[in-house]
Amino acid sequence: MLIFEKSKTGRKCQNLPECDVPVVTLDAKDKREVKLHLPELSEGELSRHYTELAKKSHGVNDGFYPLGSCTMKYNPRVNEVAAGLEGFTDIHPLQPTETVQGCLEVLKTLESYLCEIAGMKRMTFQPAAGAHGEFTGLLLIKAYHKSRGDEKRKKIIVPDSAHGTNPASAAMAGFSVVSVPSGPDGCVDIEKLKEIAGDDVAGLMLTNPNTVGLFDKNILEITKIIHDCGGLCYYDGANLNAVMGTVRPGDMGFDVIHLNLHKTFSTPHGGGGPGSGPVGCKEFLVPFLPSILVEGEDKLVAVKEKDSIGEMKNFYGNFLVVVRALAYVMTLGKEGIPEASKNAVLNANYMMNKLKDLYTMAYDEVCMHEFVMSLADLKKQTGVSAMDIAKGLLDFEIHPPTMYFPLIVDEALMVEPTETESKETMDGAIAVFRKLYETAGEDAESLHNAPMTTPVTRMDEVGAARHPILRYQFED
Amino acid sequence: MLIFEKSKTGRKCQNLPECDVPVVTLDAKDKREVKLHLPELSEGELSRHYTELAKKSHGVNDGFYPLGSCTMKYNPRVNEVAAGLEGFTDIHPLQPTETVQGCLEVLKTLESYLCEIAGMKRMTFQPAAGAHGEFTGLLLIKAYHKSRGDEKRKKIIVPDSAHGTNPASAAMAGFSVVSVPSGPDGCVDIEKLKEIAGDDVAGLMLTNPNTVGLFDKNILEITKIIHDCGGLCYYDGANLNAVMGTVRPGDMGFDVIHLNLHKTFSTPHGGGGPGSGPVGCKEFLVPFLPSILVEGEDKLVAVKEKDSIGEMKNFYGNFLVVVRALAYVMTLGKEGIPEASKNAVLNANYMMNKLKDLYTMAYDEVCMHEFVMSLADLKKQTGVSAMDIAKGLLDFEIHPPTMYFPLIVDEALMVEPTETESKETMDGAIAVFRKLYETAGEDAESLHNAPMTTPVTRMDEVGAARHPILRYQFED
Amino acid sequence: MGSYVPNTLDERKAMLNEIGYESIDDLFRHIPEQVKIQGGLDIPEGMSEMEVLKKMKEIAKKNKVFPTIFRGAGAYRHYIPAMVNNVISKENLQTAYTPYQAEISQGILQSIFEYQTMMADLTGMDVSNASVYDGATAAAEAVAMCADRKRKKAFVSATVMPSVLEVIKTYCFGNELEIEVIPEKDGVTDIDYLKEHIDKQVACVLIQHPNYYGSLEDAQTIGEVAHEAGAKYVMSVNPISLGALKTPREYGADVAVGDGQPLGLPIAFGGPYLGFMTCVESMMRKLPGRVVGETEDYNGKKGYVLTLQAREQHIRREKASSNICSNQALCALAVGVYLSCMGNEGVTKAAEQSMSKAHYMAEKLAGAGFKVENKQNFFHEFVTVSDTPSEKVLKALEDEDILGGYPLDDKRILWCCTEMNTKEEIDKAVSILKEV
Amino acid sequence: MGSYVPNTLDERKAMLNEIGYESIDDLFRHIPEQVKIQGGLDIPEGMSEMEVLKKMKEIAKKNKVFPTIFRGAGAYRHYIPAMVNNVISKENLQTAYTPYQAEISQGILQSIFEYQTMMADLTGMDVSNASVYDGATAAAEAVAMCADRKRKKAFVSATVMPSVLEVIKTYCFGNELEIEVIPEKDGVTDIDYLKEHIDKQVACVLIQHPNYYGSLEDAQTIGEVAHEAGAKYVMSVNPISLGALKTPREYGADVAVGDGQPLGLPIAFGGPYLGFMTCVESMMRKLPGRVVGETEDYNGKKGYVLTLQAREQHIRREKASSNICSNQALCALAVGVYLSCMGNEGVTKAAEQSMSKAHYMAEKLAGAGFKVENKQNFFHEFVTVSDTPSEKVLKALEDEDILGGYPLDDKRILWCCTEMNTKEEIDKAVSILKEV
Repeated sequence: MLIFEKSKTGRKCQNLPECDVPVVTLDAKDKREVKLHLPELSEGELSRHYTELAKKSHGVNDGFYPLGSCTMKYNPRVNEVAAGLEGFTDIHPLQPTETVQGCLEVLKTLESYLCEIAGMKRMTFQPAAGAHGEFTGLLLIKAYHKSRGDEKRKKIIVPDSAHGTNPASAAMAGFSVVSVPSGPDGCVDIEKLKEIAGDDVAGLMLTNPNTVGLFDKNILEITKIIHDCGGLCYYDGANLNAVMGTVRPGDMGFDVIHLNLHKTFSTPHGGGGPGSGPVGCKEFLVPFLPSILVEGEDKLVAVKEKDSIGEMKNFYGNFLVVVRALAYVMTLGKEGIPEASKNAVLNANYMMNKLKDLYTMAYDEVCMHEFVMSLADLKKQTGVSAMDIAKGLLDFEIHPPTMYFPLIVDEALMVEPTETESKETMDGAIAVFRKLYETAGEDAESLHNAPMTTPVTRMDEVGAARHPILRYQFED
Repeated sequence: MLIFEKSKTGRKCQNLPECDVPVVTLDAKDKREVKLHLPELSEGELSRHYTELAKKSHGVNDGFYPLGSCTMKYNPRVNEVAAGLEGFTDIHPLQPTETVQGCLEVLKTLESYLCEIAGMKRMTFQPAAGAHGEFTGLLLIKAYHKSRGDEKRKKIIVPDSAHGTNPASAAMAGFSVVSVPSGPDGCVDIEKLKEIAGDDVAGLMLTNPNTVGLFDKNILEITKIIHDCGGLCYYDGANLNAVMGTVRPGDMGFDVIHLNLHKTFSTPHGGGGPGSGPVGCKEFLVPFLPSILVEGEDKLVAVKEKDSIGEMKNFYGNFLVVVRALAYVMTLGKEGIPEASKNAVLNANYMMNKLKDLYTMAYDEVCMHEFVMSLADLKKQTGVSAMDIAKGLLDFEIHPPTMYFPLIVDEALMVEPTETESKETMDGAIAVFRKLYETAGEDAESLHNAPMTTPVTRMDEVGAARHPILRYQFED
Repeated sequence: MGSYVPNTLDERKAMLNEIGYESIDDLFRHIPEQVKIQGGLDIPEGMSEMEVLKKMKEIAKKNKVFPTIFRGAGAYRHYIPAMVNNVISKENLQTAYTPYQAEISQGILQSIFEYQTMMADLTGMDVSNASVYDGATAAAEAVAMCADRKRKKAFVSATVMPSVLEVIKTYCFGNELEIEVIPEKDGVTDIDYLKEHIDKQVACVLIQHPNYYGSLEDAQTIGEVAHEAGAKYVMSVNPISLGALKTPREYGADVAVGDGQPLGLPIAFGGPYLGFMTCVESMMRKLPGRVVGETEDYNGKKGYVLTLQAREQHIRREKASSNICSNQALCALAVGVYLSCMGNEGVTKAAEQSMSKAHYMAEKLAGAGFKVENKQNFFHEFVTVSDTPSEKVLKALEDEDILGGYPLDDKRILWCCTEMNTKEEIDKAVSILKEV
Repeated sequence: MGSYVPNTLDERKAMLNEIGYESIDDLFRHIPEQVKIQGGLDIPEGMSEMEVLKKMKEIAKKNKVFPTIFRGAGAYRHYIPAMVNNVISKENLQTAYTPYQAEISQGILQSIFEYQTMMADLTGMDVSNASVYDGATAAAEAVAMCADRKRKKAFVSATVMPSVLEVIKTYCFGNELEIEVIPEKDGVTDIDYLKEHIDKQVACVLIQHPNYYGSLEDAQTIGEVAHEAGAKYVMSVNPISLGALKTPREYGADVAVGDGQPLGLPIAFGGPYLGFMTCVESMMRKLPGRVVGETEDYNGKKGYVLTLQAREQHIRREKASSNICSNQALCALAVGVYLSCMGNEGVTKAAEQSMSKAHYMAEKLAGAGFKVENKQNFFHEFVTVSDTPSEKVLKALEDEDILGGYPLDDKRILWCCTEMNTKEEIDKAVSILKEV
């Protein structure tokens, strides 16, 4: 039941006192006339309403969550305590510098750690999410070329396996997108890349390991091809959890990157956000960075680059998310960071190996932090699709892998266990995957009808898009 | 699965740093030799474990909770925020007085409010629960008689409808218990009381409204009978939610009382505690009070009475529970307190009236904050017992009323809706009650087997008591 | 060193054995040696939870928490009901991903649907998205959604919050739309200038209302000018003000945007906040970002799903209406809880009290020699001019633990009041300023 | 005025109508007028949430939070993992009643069963109850559970925490058992006195170990003396010490009690804490308080219930083994979470570090002229004697935001260290004391 349907006129919580100064009223010209329809409930009813909504949601604590490309690792509690400190939550963004030395220290400290992990010179925390980071990074590339009078560079090269945000961000930044195909090995087709590379190329966007979970061995050659043609290399940090502490994007030849603090650095996803997508770059791009950069040792100050592309957002980014990520990196430290990624890779390989006799792996070789299965054969044989298997998992309290991505794999399921899952949890999930495979052969119908145990069954998404109902309609 | 079954040797959370001073070791004489078997889990697994336990629990937010005599009202969030303030949680109980002025103010302020509500002179917050308060109050009575050399008074009179803690507390305080029967109207049988009253009576324990939900109209006569024979009157505050702001125990003639902050004053029950059972008394009993009393205006000080019965507990009671109750009384204030109790009574009468055509009310008259139904007839007709109806409610996400209490009503169900429930919630519950009554006639068997939808069905309690397994047995 | 990896060294070895590897490093063997880090990361060693928390508390203590705040300028300290934090701390809501799997995400989806309804209602619009990053990016996205092949220019008033204007410009550096700033006149948008310069190339006119200086614009007229030229009308509004002020829809706007921070989010050194975007129905399919819609499941049971995904990047890729993917969902949840706690009466009260207190303070400050510069009526912010240097004024307040208004320059200060500022606080601040 | 009543005035009226009453006051008509309050309660008017929280924050600020604490004496500041608060804040656990309805209370019941197992394991005993109010009432209940018709006297050492001794005496004022205090000799229990005075009337001997002064008692010998006389042996212990020290069972105790506060509960001006009670199997049915047991449901599925209720007040009434009803269940949950977070290694570390730091500090203080009085080995508390008045010593520390030890008298101070006290803090405190 919607909260509006529970509302009764006249019920309320009592949060505010009465006014202690003379009440000022507005002229009719500016006075609201249309009625407000906010919910009216007592506090107890309200509290039950949100308890009910929480029960109908599935978080990381509710079970295995191997959602590929999303790095659904455990969100540590200490991060939440740190982000809840009054000394962070109750600070106005425009307070005098000497009263925000702690906030500046947070930015400065995490910047130095993440730059070391990424192999970058400086970093801005202003971007609020991965896609926002991509857009920021691409504007840096655009500004760079512009600063050199090299304005003919209008193309951004994106592999066909890339996250959908890559081409969308490139378009937003005013570039045209050129897709470079993947070879049969799932990696960038070098020859095709060479063909595309030219003096109209502004840059390349790549994630490595890529979205099929493979580390592109030719990475140094790839970045060299781009550099040689005068372009810059952008690293999509969505998959950094595979290699942090082992390989640095900067050392692979990338000039600008974004990281996803809400994936790699353990901050919660919040049902879709807030995230944080800090953008780091090599020294020659620093002058174009947006937002503040923190300088100084004892007395910290915030400075702005004068050739900056400009602000990407009000203030300095999703600060409380940054606080959480700092607590995480402080906790793991120099050994813990590579330990996390190594175990992420071990877990993915373990699961892949325990499934590959049944399920067809899109690329049957050592994977990094995730792997992609193709259910094309299964579908052909049984009619059971990737979607059906995914929905079948829901009845076992397992969040499904990412479905139908990357686009280059037919009937794809992309599995990312992360390092915070135990062997038992994976063994349990492996058993479920195997059981579903069996069920596909024996009783395909039951999987077409899955899930059965959830608050609702499969939804009519076509109907939703065709006749959009995007809000509750009040009677008056 | 028990947490011990999830434990794997070598897994851990990392909460403590390494030691920064030379490590001291114990002689063999005092060194632990037996192995520890605490759980070893990663933080993520631990977190999921407790999420799982929480899912298998039913709190006030999970649905209607009309548990008679327990006053399961909504537990306001602001109370929790107040009790979580560092300025309360991080204060050592033995800090110098000038550094705990805030804590003393909490005690002093709530004491003054509750004394006004109860009609008492002073109050101690040391008792940790209702039963602890009863024991404290009875020791005050004992000390009083002793101080007057009146040591022959060995009897405490308790109605047959009383909470079980009353006689148990009296026994702990060294008294013998004399039960006074209830009349057909559910109230104290005055004639019988007169017969019992005598110079061997130390006092009477009573709750009013009583456990059948009725206000004993003869209350002034009752307390007079006791006073006339030289005894004192103890008020069990479990049912104060019916009358706070309307009637004061002190004005009914009671000399000493306890309140349940975790019932009447909205602090959470915690799955069984911590509660808080402050004891208030009239002026002549103040010299016997345990623990500290706060005195002073600008500079508060803690004093102890020199004729005190002594400490009932370390320090000053369940302080953080007291903080919550203070926030509650501050919120409601002089109008809100009686408003709460009046609506508790309205809600109970509403439910009773909407059920009494089907269910037999133990006493068919205006009730106070709760009412008692007798399912004796239903059981005779259908075989469906109070227990069966209670268990049937579980399948509708309603917590059952108190079962088989008070003892003077056969097949009793005691319903206390509280004031924080809405009409809709009660209407929903009424419908369920009515439906179950119907089911009893049509399909008694299904109710014997209820509940069906809970994590477990009815438990073998006899087996549990006969062959007690009170802990997990480790293999080594 | 802290670690959240459950598997012990023995278990890792066992897993490797099972899959035929000797060491974890073998799994990385195919990575070219020359890109591997040599000698480990140059960051400090990990710490125990006790040490991390101690350190974080020390860092937080280096910030000054002002118990009294008269500063707004884009970040507003309103009262946040205890319920808000309680709800957004629930792990099932806090740790979930974007609700792609509708069957196990009805709670989150419903909360967004409720948020959309409330924001549409508050702004008087037909539809709302599920949030964007903040008020500035909402404004920039609104400009983009109004543009089409023929109309590639936006008029933005000089009286919008400066960083919002900057963000719009940055976004337009990307999408290559042209921005023209409508100059300020007497503290509000210069309508004459707009009338004179607007033409058929203009995609939209965007103003902020109340504007950066707190003043009410002639919002009705500006909308009429925009519409006459065939342009869309975008209003950036403070959502709290809508408890008292006309809705953007009533003023004639096609799109309403703003920062939702005042609705239950802490000031938190600038984030996370959230941007809201609502619009008239005809522009629904141009609205960027996630949207949740109502539908039914296969059994006919009502439920909610992410919808209109055809606009989005994972389907449309470079043809998407925007690149937004992660948004500020948990902040939208917080807003939903806030608005539900406050209800109609509470939001009206917050608006009225904020405005009333600002007017009270303005009057008192005027009495203390701080001339109020706003020529129009203002909401809960206003600008004073004084000969006393702003720095000196603010220092005097800071010494008494009061964060004064935001210094616009050496003489002008932008003040803000909310329902959190008591009369007593205001009187105290003014009495301090009388001594400066 | 705040209110948590949902029903509006109209709804209340409608409800009254339905059941045939005119006003709520009619429902109170049968209450005699002469007992009704005239003129309303004399307490302040209610307040909004914003005001209440502001007021509570102001009150809390009147307390001084010491960042460094060297005071124990019954309340110990150990590190509390973030998980603990997270779990006990979950509403289904926090707001539930005592788990009478097992079918919907398996989570709480299981958590108590786990707590019982951990406490039994920590103390080396067979069974544990589900908690009593605190360490003092646990000691008093233990004395009562050892008594029978023939044995109505308890020997309690003078070296137990003074307020524990007081509580035992208060309880015995009730149940009329006789208490004899075993005197202290050289800071520990005078065993010779005990040997001389113990007889067949003695129900139990109770000591605290480490005792109030931090010293280790000759716990083994005392147990032997008790058992020789046929008395039970009760040890009150600090649970953290059991990460290093012998268990009560190893020393020969029949019953172990103590305060669980050090295991994850804040010092919180003295409460809520919890008392634990564990014992050997033969005394199981004498153990007061709630107990959870394992059993099966009708389908044979394993589960948990409150059990051995025949001992309890709601069945036995005046024959019950104790009157305890509400206990400290949520605190027991906190202890379970704490012990699970810490694990074997963590609890051992907390014990070792607390002890090591106390010994380090004792040595440093001795070097600064504060003579350590303990003649026996001590755990994490110790007593110093000095000619400098205790008040002066503690004031010097307080001025530097350090809460020093607890002053036993003008010359003697009882100090405490835990893993929270860093070497740096200890060195700083000692250097301040060198200047006093």
